[in-house]
Amino acid sequence: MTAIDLQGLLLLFAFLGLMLGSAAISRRFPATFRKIAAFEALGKAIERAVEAGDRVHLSLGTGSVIGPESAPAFAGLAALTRIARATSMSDRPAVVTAGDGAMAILARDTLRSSYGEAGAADLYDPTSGRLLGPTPFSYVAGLPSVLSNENVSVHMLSGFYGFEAGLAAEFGERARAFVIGGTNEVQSQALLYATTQNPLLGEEVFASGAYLGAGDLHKASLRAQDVIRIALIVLILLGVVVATFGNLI
Amino acid sequence: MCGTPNHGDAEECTNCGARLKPLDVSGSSKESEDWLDRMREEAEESPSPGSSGGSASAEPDQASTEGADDFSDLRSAETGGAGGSEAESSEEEVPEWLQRIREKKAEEPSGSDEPAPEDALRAAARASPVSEDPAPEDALRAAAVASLASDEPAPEDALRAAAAEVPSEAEQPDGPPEGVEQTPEEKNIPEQGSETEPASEGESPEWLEAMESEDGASEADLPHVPALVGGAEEPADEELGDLGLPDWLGEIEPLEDESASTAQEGSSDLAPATLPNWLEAMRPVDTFRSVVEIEPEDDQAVESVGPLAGLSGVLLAEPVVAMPRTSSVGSLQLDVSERQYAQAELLHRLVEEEEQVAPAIPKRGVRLAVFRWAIAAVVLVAVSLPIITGAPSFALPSLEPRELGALFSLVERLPLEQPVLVVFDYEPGYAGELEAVSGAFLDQMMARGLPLASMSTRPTGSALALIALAPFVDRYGYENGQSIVNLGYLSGGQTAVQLFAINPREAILEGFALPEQVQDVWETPVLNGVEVLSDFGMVAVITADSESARVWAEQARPNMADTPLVVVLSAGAEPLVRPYFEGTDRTIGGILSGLPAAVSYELRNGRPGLAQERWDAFGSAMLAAELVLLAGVGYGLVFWWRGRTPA
Amino acid sequence: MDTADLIASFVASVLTIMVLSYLVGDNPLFKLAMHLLIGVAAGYVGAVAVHNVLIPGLIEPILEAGLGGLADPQLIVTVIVPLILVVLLFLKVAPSTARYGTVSMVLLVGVGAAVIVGGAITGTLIPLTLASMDTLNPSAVNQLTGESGIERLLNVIIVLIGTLTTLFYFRFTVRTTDVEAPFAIVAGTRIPGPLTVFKGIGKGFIAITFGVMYAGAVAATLIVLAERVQFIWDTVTGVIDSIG
Amino acid sequence: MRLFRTSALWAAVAAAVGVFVLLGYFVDFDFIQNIRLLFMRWAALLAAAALLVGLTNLAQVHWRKLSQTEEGWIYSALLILAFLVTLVLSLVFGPDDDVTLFIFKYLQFPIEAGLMALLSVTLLVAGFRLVTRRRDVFSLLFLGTALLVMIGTGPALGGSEGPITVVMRDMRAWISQVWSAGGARGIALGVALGATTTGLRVLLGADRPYGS
Repeated sequence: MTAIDLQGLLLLFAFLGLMLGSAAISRRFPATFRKIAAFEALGKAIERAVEAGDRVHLSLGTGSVIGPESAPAFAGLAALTRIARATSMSDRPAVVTAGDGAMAILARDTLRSSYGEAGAADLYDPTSGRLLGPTPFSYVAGLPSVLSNENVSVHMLSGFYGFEAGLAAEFGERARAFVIGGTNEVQSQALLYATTQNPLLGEEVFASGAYLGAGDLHKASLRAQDVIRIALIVLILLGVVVATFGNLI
Repeated sequence: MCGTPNHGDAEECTNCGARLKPLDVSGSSKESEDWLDRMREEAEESPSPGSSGGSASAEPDQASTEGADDFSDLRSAETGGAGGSEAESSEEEVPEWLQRIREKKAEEPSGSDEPAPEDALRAAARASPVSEDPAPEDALRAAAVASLASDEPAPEDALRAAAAEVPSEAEQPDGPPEGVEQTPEEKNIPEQGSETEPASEGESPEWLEAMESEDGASEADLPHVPALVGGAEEPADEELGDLGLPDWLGEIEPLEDESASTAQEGSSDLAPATLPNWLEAMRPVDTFRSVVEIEPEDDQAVESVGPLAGLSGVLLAEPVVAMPRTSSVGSLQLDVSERQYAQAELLHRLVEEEEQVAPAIPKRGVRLAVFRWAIAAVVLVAVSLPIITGAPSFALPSLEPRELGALFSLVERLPLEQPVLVVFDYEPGYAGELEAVSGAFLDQMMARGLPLASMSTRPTGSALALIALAPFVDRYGYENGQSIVNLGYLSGGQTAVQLFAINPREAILEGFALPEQVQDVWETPVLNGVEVLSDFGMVAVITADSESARVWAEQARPNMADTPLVVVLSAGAEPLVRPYFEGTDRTIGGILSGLPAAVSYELRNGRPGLAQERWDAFGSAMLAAELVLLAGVGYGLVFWWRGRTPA
Repeated sequence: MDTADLIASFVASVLTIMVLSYLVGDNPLFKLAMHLLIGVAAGYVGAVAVHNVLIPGLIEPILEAGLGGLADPQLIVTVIVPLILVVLLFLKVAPSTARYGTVSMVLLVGVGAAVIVGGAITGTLIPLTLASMDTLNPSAVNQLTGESGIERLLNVIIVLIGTLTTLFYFRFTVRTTDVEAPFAIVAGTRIPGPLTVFKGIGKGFIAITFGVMYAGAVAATLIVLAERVQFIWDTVTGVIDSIG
Repeated sequence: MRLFRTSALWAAVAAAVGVFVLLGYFVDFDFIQNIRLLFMRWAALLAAAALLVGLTNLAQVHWRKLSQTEEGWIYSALLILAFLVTLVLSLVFGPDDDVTLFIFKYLQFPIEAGLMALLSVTLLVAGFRLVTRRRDVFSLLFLGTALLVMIGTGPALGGSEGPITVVMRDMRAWISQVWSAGGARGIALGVALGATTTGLRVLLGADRPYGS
């Protein structure tokens, strides 16, 4: 590595600037986001769950908090703040499970503070954020009992999964829950695409916060992503031109 | 409901007694808790106050009317503003009002959902030339309120009624409740911001100012289900305030808002359709533009000559009235406001979706179970036959994948004095595949007598390494602690890979399953020459997920100098790792993936292994799988074409 | 296979069959196997964490340093501080004391978030962007595969289009007058705009990519199934031989 | 108000830690690198400790089921028994002792492998139902690709390697190394975009998974 990786720093600051910038102007120049059917269905499913007194289950996957794979779980926790707020109407709190000890602790902390902010601190139950199993397969092994014993009707997967994603979704489908799932591992996305009714493709899993209304910076993030997305597309095209004519000359 | 203007702090309309303020005129979290508790109580008392779009208007429940009232108005208020832009906000609110209508429709046998809202749009536009898009929304609010106050009116009647009244003073009392219910997010509705700027300058009814002070009140109302998707920005406010953005950015926010605040405050309390039309007509063009990012074609919506110069949307009525009844194509050419347009659009989408999604939700039943059993039986039989009877048998692949030759010669060239590090980065579940795929690779290395060190970033990986290496250790007489060592578990997952890459000796402290006499794994003959990662002759990562391959390629590669990095992958992950293999800098020096490649590898080694052992069972299983998928496609297509819903 | 192994293999086979019994439907045997797995995995992994991480990382250094060495700043930074953080983290066990452990979680989250950002930028965004900038020069040769001429050019173009359209497909923000918005809704007649087509191609590439990975996953799991069946069959024959 | 101040403090600490670790990716100065490595070591230790906390929580949950004889308490009993036995044996003899490895090899391994085998059927059932569940051209494209790749991966039909097999193998290689490589890159880039903003939101203190 060179002393300073300028490309990287540049990209980092571009992200920061765009996110904060869009957040700052979001009130005056609100953005419109494309419709993602899965999220709309999720909203309705959560309404139904709250009406029916069923539980919403959020699965944070099997990734470790300190690894790069924890990103979708962080996105899931951000969405949880909003889901908890929504389910604070219900008499049954959301249940959150993880395959990593630290992630399970974060789930509890998020539940506690979210219910607190929603004025439903009494709904917080320390066991509603839990570690199901410390390895990927022992984690999914714990899902069926959670889904069936705690009459879960919304099963949201937002975390890192390997092949176990397929099982995690299947258990939800068998429990006749509304299943929505997304992850950062592309092959697992393919499994979710096949096994769930409402797959979240690619980076959509990171947009849950914005689509569930978890905050301005979430919407700003999507705008920033789009700007950089277009920038990357242009860069790649330019790069191709340069590479092509660089060779030719 | 009556239209009598009321004093700002009046609790009820002096004339008709309609409540002008919600029960929760508070912004403090304490009171918000009260509010929530009350909501919860109501939610328990009545089956579903307002939680389904229809309940507010379609089934007025006296026990929960209050809650439903708050809910329904709140919903429209929230969703109206939530989106933060016309299309989004309408995408938000339309489902709600459409749902109400649909549910009401469901009660009345005749009529489809579609016409009603369109009528509403048209009626609204016809009735109030200057009042823009919000009309239908207000019509619906009016409908909701009306049907709550008295059970009888069908929403769509209420719609038309309310919509027709828009320009008159008659519905003004609808304003106050709505004004009160407005969320701060309602500020985001640009037309309102623009509409009401004159209102705040000019003679806006007193109750408006009164309501302004109560903006905060509605914050407490936000934690509320229906607004979930794309929903209430209220958490956002929290973020920008005490919970969200870094404080210094939080400070920026108010500045940003101040410029528009005058207009927005007004707007936040004033429901668009409740504006008297003379006030509507006063809206100057530039304000409209400054607040909303409108598309160029909207400029046509602004009258440029004649007495109405500068008024936006003035000419809307005519084209809208002329709009063909059944097709919304017309609306493309016509200058219908974006919100009307988006509502019509969403209506279409929803109707289309209804046709698609509803059947798409599978009815789980006996038939599905039968399919499951049948497929399971087919696959199990297909796998078992070759194992039990030895037939069918399949020819071994004669073609080698392009990259196999490179990998083979890479291993052949490795210096015997440098140890090879093999990382077993997979869970026990994958062992069945990865042991078969990596077998030939390990075989080649150990047949050459290369000193071997194994490790894993997963707690169970070290045990798996023992299992995977055992046959070759016996076959080639490797001695634990002398020619092969197990470094054990590298804690910290993929983050620790960096630690290991930078300083292996500090990152891993304990060996795994070492003989008694070995005190320090790093002092064994295998590793005593290894100080940094580049001292290894090669690093091979056996993994099932591309993420861990990627991490090794990214985090460890920079510390590996010329030491090649080889990845043995589970089938399917290959496309994700290939860019690192094919890229100009070739961070990955070799790839081995899939059973056919492994069989070819064994053929090159000239020693049959697990891959060939599994080949026949794998072959017949794959055939069965292909048949199952083909059958599925055929089955699906048949029902698809016949337009029927399969179980 | 000696008797002990045979018995163990028999137990293992039975456990595998208990898991596969889920194919018939959820049943007590399956539940039993699942809970057994969780218990065993939890016990094993817990022990690994203590043996391979906490003891060598926190306890042994202190024992080696002895009381005198506790003042050593190096030891304080590398062992004492993390030890305190670990102790605080254990307070998370009880809800009443949970809040005191937050500082440890904050540290974990800070590191995690930074690793996410750093990894994504240096590991994916930059390398993959650079990797996509391939030359369209027809005379160029792929050193790896030896492809050249039209074959290579075609492949490069396919990969390029796939990358760009897929990346574009995920665009979130839309203008309400996007070509894709209005035309998509006109009942019956769909007149896709350029963006719609671009996104359509992107989604096509996504479907193809997922198809490939799904096929890979099916292949992988079928190999595991074959291995299990083989294992069970070997056990059965082993048992029969030992009896007979 | 006090709540807010505490949570702002946590956000600041997370940001401070994050900045050093993050800068370490881009700036190769010893000072930053050392602090970064230190934080990462702490994190590795804390992660292991957090696992133990999680396991305690796991045991609590099942102990409650057992003590209150809730539905399925018998399973919880088995879980706790297996947990304690394995834990004690592994702690006493060590995770690399024959006894522990025996448990791993003959209890944990077969169940996990069984789950993986179970997944094969699950995936096929899902594939079978896909077209009936999601009626669009993309599910057809998905399954069509999958079929081509599987035919190209599996052994030759009819037992011998004919020209068709060769074509299918090439087809498989072409699809998975060219067509899907393009899509995979696009998806991976997109995921990286999303992951970056997610991480930055946490570092900026907008998302606070550690609560307040």
